[in-house]
Amino acid sequence: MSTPASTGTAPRGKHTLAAAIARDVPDGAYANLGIGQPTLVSDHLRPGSGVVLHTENGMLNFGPAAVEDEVDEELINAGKIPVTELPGAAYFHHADSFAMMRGGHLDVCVLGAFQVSANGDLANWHTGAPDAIPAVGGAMDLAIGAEQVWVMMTLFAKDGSPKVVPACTYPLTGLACVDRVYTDLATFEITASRGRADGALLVRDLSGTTLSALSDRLEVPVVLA
Amino acid sequence: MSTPASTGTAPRGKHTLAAAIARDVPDGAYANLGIGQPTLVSDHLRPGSGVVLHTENGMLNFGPAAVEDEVDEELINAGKIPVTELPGAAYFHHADSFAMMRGGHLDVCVLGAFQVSANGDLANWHTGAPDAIPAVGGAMDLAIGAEQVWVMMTLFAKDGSPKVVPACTYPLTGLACVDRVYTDLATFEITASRGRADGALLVRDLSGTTLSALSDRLEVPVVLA
Amino acid sequence: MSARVLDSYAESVADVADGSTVLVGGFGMAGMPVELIDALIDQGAKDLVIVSNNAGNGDTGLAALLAAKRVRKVICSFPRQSDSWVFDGLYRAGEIELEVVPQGNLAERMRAAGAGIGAFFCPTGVGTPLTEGKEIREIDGRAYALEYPIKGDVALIKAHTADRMGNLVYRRTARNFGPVMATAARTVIAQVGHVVEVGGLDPETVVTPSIYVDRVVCPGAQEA
Amino acid sequence: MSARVLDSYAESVADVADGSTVLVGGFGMAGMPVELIDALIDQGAKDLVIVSNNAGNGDTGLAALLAAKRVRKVICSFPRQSDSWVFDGLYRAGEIELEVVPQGNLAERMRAAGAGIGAFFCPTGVGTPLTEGKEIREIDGRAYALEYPIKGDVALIKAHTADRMGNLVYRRTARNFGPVMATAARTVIAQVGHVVEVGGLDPETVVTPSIYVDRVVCPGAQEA
Repeated sequence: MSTPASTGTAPRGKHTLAAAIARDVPDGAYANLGIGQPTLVSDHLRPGSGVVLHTENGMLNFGPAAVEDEVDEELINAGKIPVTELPGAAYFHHADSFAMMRGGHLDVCVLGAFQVSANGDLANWHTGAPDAIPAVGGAMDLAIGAEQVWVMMTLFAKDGSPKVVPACTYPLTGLACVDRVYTDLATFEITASRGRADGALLVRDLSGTTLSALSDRLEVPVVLA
Repeated sequence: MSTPASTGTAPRGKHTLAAAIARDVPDGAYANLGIGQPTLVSDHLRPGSGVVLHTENGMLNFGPAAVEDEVDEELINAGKIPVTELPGAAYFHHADSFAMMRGGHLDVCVLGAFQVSANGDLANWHTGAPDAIPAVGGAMDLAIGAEQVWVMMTLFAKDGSPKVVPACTYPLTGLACVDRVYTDLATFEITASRGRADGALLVRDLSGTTLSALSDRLEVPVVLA
Repeated sequence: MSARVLDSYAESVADVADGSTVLVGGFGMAGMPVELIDALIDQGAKDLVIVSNNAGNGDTGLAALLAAKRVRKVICSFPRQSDSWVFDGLYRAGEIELEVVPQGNLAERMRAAGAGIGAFFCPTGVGTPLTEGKEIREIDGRAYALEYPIKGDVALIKAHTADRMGNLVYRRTARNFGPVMATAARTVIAQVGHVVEVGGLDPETVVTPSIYVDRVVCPGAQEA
Repeated sequence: MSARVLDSYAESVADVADGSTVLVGGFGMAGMPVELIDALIDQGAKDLVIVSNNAGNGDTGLAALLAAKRVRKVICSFPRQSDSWVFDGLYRAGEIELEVVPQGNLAERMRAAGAGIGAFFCPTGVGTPLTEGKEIREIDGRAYALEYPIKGDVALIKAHTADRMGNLVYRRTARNFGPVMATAARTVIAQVGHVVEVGGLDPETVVTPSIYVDRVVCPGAQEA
């Protein structure tokens, strides 16, 4: 996070964003990449980075998605996608796997989100629609477990409303748990839990926008990192 | 326990007592035999009984004490005695081992005791001497864990005082946890937890004594089983 | 008590009673005891509470059990899936109860049941709708919700290999909930692909010790 | 973060700070990290809290650490043994604190620390002097005492074999507290008899996954 706030010329696409996140994952880190877009981060990890991937259904150090005769229905990730096994892998049962998460042993976890609040509250499991069938999976466990919780999402919803908000309106996944938010337009550091009195979000990696443009569209205070 | 109360002609020595206990362990049971005299029970288990022995330091299905070149300092029981491994054994760590005990998965555990009360309270870890250094080991875990907790002891202390008492005067190991007490003079069933209103102990296997002689020396009500 | 080795799925579930809480292993198809579930459908027990990570896929397995109206309640982490139409329909019709539990709490609550823990303070879900009404306590500056054990009457699990005592090993991510559920139910029934003689598994690598397993089911294994 | 493989016991414990809580594996001599304890004595850290099943035997290992007056407090299940004269003397002289914990609670409290559990209701020791002053609650007709996690700054454990990522396997009953302590300390240091290349351990049989291990110590292993 010592890089200065830079201004890209265009919003980051999901692959560019995934690559940016991958660059920030420390070498040798143990990481969990949530279902959906966060999975893309694995494609951009530097070979030899030594990053070890965890999947909550009981495995450390899985490799790329399985293809053709590598496919084994007993070797899947949390998204139920067949994956491969890397040397140095380990299998364990579900209680041990979630103890690992809840106990704070993962260095990084990357999740998608509907909303993140200025104090790091996360909403990513339920839209709050009255007829929706609730389903949470491991989202709440991931949200509160890892040393660093990073969110990967677009900054604005399809209807134009911001997804970084003063307070989440969707049902929460976890309280004050997000450390960093990677979006198409900027990366945000949540500072509320680190003693910054005004709770402003630190912004870097502006891409296709400016700080003042962001300020206009967000209802949370932002400052350049 | 359907055998009628029988009268032996002499008090049972520790080997006779161990044999009596061994006969009561159901075939195929998972059992933990406490340190000291209860260990003798294993010598009397019927070959082919299928009884599986647990040791709290992380093993199921250990065999007899190791002799000569069988001795392996990494294969010991809870008394730190080198033992052997039987086919079908399994190793596990301490938290898993005590989860197994606390979770009620052992069928039987046999323990020594200083005192047992009429309602099944157990005192077997501390004499209460003011200068004694407290040390509990796994005694409290064993006391509350097994499906059936059996005590093996002499009925009277060296000073002649009874060890089956209305209420324990030694510091407790566990509350209302003992099901059965095997002694040199008789075997007692604790009934307090099974709805017998007067809380009398059911006596069988009188050996070298009579019910009335026992009644005279004990301060707890006893009836023939 | 020692495990029995059976070669009939039907026999292994014959005594499952109406109203039982049944723990069902598996995550996706990995570790799913499909044949045991099919046998339970044939057996006919009803008014069941099913504890499993999901609430059935397509029209087979758990979904078929639900479709047969045998299940009163599902306790799971993720009922809603692209192919969970059986559950979805019953739920929207008000014909089935649902308790959604975060996946780690589901595992830990069963672990607590198996380990004799009365309840535990867990940070997961605090401040969310899933801990509403639960006791919240701050410990060492962090908020926790009190969670209670989930105990099963029966567990249906799938393992890779058993020995004739009931020691189990699993394969890859099919391990998932199996070892936890094996500790948490009164009667544990494991379907396995292979049965070996006692002594045929390395004691260092046993994942579920025989003490937890009541019945091992493997067609063709009984007469061996 | 990935484990480092070292060939020096001294280097592995060089940064243990005064006042640390140190979890020390072993049950009897099985699994006792003797060389790490010796290195800790040489290193000189003082005012330590030691968490281990026993409180030292004879005049070596933990007993030597105690004799060197480096330990403020011992948390253990069974300090009093036939050859625990070092501890006994310090205790009777009022020169060391003692917290006696039932063996299973010792393991479960460390397991809770490693698993992010804030506290748990445990039936062990209820009604005895060892739960005096603890919160007691009746749950489902049974009484439980509230127990809190024991977290270490450092764990010193012994395993049989490590791979170069830090995955560990143990041998027989030397496994005991090692896998639990590995989850419960900020810095986990494992002395091992053998180091193999990554890929040299079967992923199905790893007992302590590499995520828990910070340093693997095996003389001669570093240069390999």
